[in-house]
Amino acid sequence: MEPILQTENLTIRFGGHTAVDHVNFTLPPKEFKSVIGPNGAGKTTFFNLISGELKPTEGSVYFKGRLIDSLSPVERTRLGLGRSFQITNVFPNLTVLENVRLAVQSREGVRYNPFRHYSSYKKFTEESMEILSTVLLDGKADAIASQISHGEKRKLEIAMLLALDTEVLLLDEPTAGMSLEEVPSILNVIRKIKEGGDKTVLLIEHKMDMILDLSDSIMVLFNGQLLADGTPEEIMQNETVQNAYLGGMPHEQTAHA
Amino acid sequence: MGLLMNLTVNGLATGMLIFLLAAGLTLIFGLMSVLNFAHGGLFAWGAFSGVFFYGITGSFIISVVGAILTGIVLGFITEKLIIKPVYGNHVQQILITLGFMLVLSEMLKVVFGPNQIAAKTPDYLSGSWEVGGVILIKYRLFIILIGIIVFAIVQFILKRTKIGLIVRAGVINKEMVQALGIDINKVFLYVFMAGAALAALAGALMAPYSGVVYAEMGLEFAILAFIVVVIGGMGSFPGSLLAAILVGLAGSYMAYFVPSLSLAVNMILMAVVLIFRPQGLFTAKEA
Amino acid sequence: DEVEGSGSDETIKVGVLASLTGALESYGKQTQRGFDLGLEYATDGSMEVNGKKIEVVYEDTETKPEVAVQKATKLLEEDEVDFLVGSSSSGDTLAVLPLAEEYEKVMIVEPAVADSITGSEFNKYLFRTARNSSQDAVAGAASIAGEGVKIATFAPDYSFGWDGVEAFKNAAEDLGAEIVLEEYADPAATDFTANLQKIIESDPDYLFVVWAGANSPWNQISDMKLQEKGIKISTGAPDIPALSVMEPLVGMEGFSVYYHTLPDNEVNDWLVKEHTDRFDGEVPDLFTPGGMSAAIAIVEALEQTEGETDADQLIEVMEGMSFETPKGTMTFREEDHQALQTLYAIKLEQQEGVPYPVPVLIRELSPEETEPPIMN
Amino acid sequence: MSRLLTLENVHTHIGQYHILQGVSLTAEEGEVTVLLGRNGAGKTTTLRTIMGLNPASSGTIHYDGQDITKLPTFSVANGGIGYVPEDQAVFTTLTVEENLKVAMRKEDEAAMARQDYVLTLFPDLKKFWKKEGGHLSGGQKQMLAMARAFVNDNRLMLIDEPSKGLAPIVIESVMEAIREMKKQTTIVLVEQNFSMAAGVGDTYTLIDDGKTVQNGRMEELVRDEELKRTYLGIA
Amino acid sequence: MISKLQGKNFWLIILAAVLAAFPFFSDSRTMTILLTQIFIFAILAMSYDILLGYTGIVSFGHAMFFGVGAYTTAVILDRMEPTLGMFILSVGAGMLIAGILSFIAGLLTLRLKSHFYAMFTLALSGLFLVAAEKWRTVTNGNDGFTFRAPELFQDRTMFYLAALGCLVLVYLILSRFVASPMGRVLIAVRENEQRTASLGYKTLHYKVTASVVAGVFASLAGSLYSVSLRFVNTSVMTMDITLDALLMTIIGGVGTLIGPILGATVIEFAQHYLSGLARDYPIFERWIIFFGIVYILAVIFFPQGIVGWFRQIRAKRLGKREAAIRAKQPVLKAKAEENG
Ligand SMILES: Nc1ncnc2c1ncn2[C@@H]1O[C@H](COP(=O)(O)OP(=O)(O)OP(=O)(O)O)[C@@H](O)[C@H]1O
Ligand SMILES: Nc1ncnc2c1ncn2[C@@H]1O[C@H](COP(=O)(O)OP(=O)(O)OP(=O)(O)O)[C@@H](O)[C@H]1O
Ligand SMILES: [Mg+2]
Ligand SMILES: [Mg+2]
Repeated sequence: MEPILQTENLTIRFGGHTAVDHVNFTLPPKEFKSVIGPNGAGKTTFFNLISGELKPTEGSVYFKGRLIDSLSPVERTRLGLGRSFQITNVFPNLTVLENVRLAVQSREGVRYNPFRHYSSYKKFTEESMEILSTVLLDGKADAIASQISHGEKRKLEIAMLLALDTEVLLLDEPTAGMSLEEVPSILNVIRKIKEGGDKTVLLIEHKMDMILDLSDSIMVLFNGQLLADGTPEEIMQNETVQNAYLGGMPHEQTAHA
Repeated sequence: MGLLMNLTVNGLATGMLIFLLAAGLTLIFGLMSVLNFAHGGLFAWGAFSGVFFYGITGSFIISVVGAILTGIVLGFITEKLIIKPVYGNHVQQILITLGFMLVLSEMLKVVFGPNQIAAKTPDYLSGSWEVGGVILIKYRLFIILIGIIVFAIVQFILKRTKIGLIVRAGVINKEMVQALGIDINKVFLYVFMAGAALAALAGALMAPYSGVVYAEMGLEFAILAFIVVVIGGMGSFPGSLLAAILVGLAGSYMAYFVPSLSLAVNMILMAVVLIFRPQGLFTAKEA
Repeated sequence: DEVEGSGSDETIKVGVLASLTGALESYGKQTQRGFDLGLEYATDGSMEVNGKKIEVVYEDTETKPEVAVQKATKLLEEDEVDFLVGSSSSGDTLAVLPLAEEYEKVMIVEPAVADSITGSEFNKYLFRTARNSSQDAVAGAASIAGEGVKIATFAPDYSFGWDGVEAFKNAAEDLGAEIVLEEYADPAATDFTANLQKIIESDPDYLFVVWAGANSPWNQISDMKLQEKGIKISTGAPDIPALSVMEPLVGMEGFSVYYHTLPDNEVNDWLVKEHTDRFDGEVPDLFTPGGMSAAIAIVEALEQTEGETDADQLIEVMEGMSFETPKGTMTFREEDHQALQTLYAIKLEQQEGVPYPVPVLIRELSPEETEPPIMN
Repeated sequence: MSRLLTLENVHTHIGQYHILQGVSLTAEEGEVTVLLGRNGAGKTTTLRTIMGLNPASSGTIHYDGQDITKLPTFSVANGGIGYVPEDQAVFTTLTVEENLKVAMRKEDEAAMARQDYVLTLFPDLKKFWKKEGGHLSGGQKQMLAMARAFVNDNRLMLIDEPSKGLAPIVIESVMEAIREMKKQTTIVLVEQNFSMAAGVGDTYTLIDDGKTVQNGRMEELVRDEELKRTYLGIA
Repeated sequence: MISKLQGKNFWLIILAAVLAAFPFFSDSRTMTILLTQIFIFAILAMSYDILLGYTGIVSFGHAMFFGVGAYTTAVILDRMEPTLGMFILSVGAGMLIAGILSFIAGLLTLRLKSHFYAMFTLALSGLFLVAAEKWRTVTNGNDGFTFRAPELFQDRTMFYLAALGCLVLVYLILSRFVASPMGRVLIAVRENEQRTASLGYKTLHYKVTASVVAGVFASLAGSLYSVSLRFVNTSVMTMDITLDALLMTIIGGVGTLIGPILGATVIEFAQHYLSGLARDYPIFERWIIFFGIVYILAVIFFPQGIVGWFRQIRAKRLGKREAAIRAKQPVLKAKAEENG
């Protein structure tokens, strides 16, 4: 099967520092892959290179076999590469609903119409509400995005990605700061995406229990380099990962593995 | 040769004068990100009070000190009444400072009368030397000197103390700076007062340079100062200095070699810089 | 609409447009004072002509054309004025001219100077008591130009400067002078070195400067030692506040539109006396006599029509009308309604007790001598 | 042991919203008090209210025997309170070095020693000493935010979700550091990572809908499955 | 929601009708002219708000487009027959030129961050001012020139109605525009440009579109303006015009279309009455001081503009009534410029 996403010697340097270092990776369609690695390993940067936010110093990104190096983030999104952001990144003075609605509108390709009234697109609003209730935010639909709490913003971030409904989802620590109680329901959302069977997911997380629970495969970045790529079991056995990333891991999380 | 020297020296002096004018704005706009359209008003007040103090004391030094004090007092009032409520909001800053600019320049007429007033150069600074075909105007050399001194002092304060850092941090996140135990309001107040004092100083020095002060001089020069701050790369002191000198020299050379474009030289300079180096001459990367 | 005449049976209204705020404020105020005094003088204090009371309404144009139009319309519509007078800026005046035509009211232009007012933009309702750029230029030329004299000009880079230089050039060349260089500078520039450098290089006998506005080149002219290099400076003497910045030019020969000691006639004596009495010893300034002349012209015209305010009648008597002003006799030229008037060749001198250089009369330039070309 | 910090029935309004509707909590000297509660419960607002960033509209806050309810933020901080906000709030255009410099209240030897300690705790910061704060990775920003509070000699530390975005191994060293710090510093911690909260916490305060609903010792909570299920949704 | 919208429209229709009837009831020409000015500047301010309020772009060069319209109409009417047809042609031509100009300017510089764009437009409009000054054969420089208005507009009432008609039309077009899907994206760009791009919108297209729309309608305002004066000079290209548009927008409330209209009304009236007071009360001789104070007070008491203030009052009332039900009624906040 042709990989949906592939990189070739993907490299970026900031000044003297190589943040992503000749990474070659392939992602088969409909796979759920997690990316782990220490802080500053280059995970977010790797996402930025795939989504086009950053231009690589060297190397290439392929989407469904097609070279997409010259495409802008906008074009990549339209092709089907959607992403969420690690640092919350929403439209601060718009309502939660409008935030999501903008994503729905983009997915539907209603981009330039300057004449019709936006409220005539009723189904956009309905769909947005639905997505909001999936991420348990329907109660906040009318709140201004800058005024919701941190955890709620994280959910909004996910809602916007879901609304885009892209083939590939790049999730950057979607549950960071989310409350214990709510993580499971978000996990559920992600799991449903997985079970839906038509999406490919690339997930960055530091929560090992979650990763082990969801992933088909895990790749490990270390100092910008791809250290390992394999099944969850293989990765958990990897000594470097054990020592330099997980540490002692006395937690119940490892127990699952 | 004498010609080029002449153009260069005078362009340099003009540049220094513009630098002095822009220095206050570099602090206020560059560091604190306040769009202060009343800057020109502070400048004009400096000019008028300089002339006023010179008139009653006959001492140029006292007049400059008096102007600086005026600037400090006005800076205090401006910050407390006008700027404080609108930190962080450019749109409101434009409205309120433009309103205050109207008040300031019109108040000049109330206090000093509506007419232009002649400004005198002290005897020891007036006149010029002619050295091998190059005319060295004393007052301009004096301006160059003062410009260098001001640059050195401000640069020292910004580089060697925490003030510059605190102000920059405060602009990025005021709350966090306060949460670190710094009374940022006070710091902003002082910096603003310093900026106003610099504006007033520039005004007081400008007066003898052009020989006249008038209420509208504020707005005329404020735009020039904004241009310099932008070309220099917002908030960079060396950048402002360089940009000011560039503007001064360009004006001087263009007026001689391409006179038909001399009206437009500042605008062309700014447009070119913005297209090719939008971050300004002196900033390495886009902030 | 025809009833409007009934309102003005007893009173005649005059609307005066002037810049009472902003950069040209002092000009506006001079006009205002001059106009008030002029009415008083011309009516011997009765403020009446033929038994009709004269009422004046002042409006501030703020030196903005749209405000000038607004205010002029208000004067014409609401105050139903019979005359318009104004204004301090050429732009405002030009914007108002079509209204005078539309409402068929006589407008006295004072002190706007643009040639185009009595030139390309002329309409028959306007009369100008102010001198125009060309008259200034002719006067300027008359005071320095002569056979073989080399002259460089220096002016601000906009209409006022170009008009002035163009007119000066024609006048000076007619007198046999040679214009060796025309320099224009950004009026807001802080540094005029480059221009002055070029002027020095062109080595003229005279530098003729056309300048307006506060930011003036006088200091730098003296710093660049033009005079010491044998270049004589000449320009029009401005109003008193601006004279005070011309100290470096003491000794210069040029021309003046008005300075209170220059004219020698009764009207001026009255003006100087009344003005000093009323305004704390202040003497009338550059445009005060203009305002006065405008008032005198109106009263004179009304006397001739016996109080009739019909524009056509007024125009008929005003064309070619002569009247006595602080600057001597003025005459509205029939062709373009420009008042021909006396200007003065002067020299700037330092005088005891006066804090600014004083224009001292060299000779009067008669109205005939300064008559500008007809351009409409 | 004495009470370093006491909040009594604190109410806070932001604009027209009534966010805190009666928060009470205490922090004993030398202990770690953990604030728990679901998203939007008001934990962050509680810390901000203590700092004076969202001033309390009623109720009282006592710190070290002093009423600090109405004090301006900088005075609160100068009383020896360090704050690590949840959004890190690093100064983006300042370098790591400058970020720490701004934060340092006194640049004496002790402060330098603390800085050195912080840099051993977070070696990444040392590595990127001259890098602009805005260019750091998410986790590195988190480290910088903490380091900024750690370089000062604080008696009380308010830390909002330190573990967020950190690699497991770094979480461990942060826990280690907190245990270390406890000797001189009292800590109020907001934490969603229950294993971490349980690992360092001495007492807990549970906030829901802007109100304190439960106070107690951490050990009890760890044991009380019922409570955990109702309020924290952990089975 | 729907009924409220209709309610608002209802009042606007009434207001427009009253204004249309006004000259037939009042014979105050001053008022007619003042209102005409207000209509024209309201159009200008609305066009500016498309940039500032909706797309979050600060421009210091709006006068350029206003000036293009003013000069195009003036020159065409001056050189050709001053007929209505020529007028319409000139308006169209002005809008076309302004459109092309704003397209190029936008394309060149909208890649830049906001304040750079502001300064660039300042430079560009400065160059246009110089050009207008220097191209004397066409513009007659700073003295300017007068020209004849079309027969129909000689009657000020007719011109008043035409300006009102334009205002209503522009309002309708723009309110449709900002409420369209495209308009929504403009707002998104204002709020967070990079995020808008990552949702799949090409932000440059939107910014350029906003710039073109703003430029085109500013040109229309300029055309009307020069006809209202039957005169044009370089003052139409000066910073003053831009600042007027800017101030009207801010005073009324950015990010709304009613705001700029209110702002234009307030500023024009304040200016008119304050300067009028000077004749009767000597303290108002320096009326500009009071005018400046109006700006200062406006920021202090209506930081979100007049419209924002109304909204706040309504939100407060709603808040009190429905506090229990709708705990978190959104309040629209004017955008605080983010830095860094
Ligand atoms: N500036 C504000 N304006 C209006 N409401 C606000 C504002 N800040 C916070 N809130 C509201 O106050 C409530 C509490 O917010 P807070 O940030 O304290 O929650 P939290 O407990 O820290 O949640 P999280 O775990 O998600 O960080 C939330 O419902 C939020 O919407
Ligand atoms: N714009 C930038 N300029 C300079 N350096 C950068 C930039 N962005 C990232 N870096 C550096 O590149 C490295 C990788 O950063 P990245 O954000 O990809 O890490 P990460 O793996 O996502 O870490 P975390 O788990 O902490 O989020 C870091 O050391 C960071 O400091
Ligand atoms: Mg990351
Ligand atoms: Mg929180």
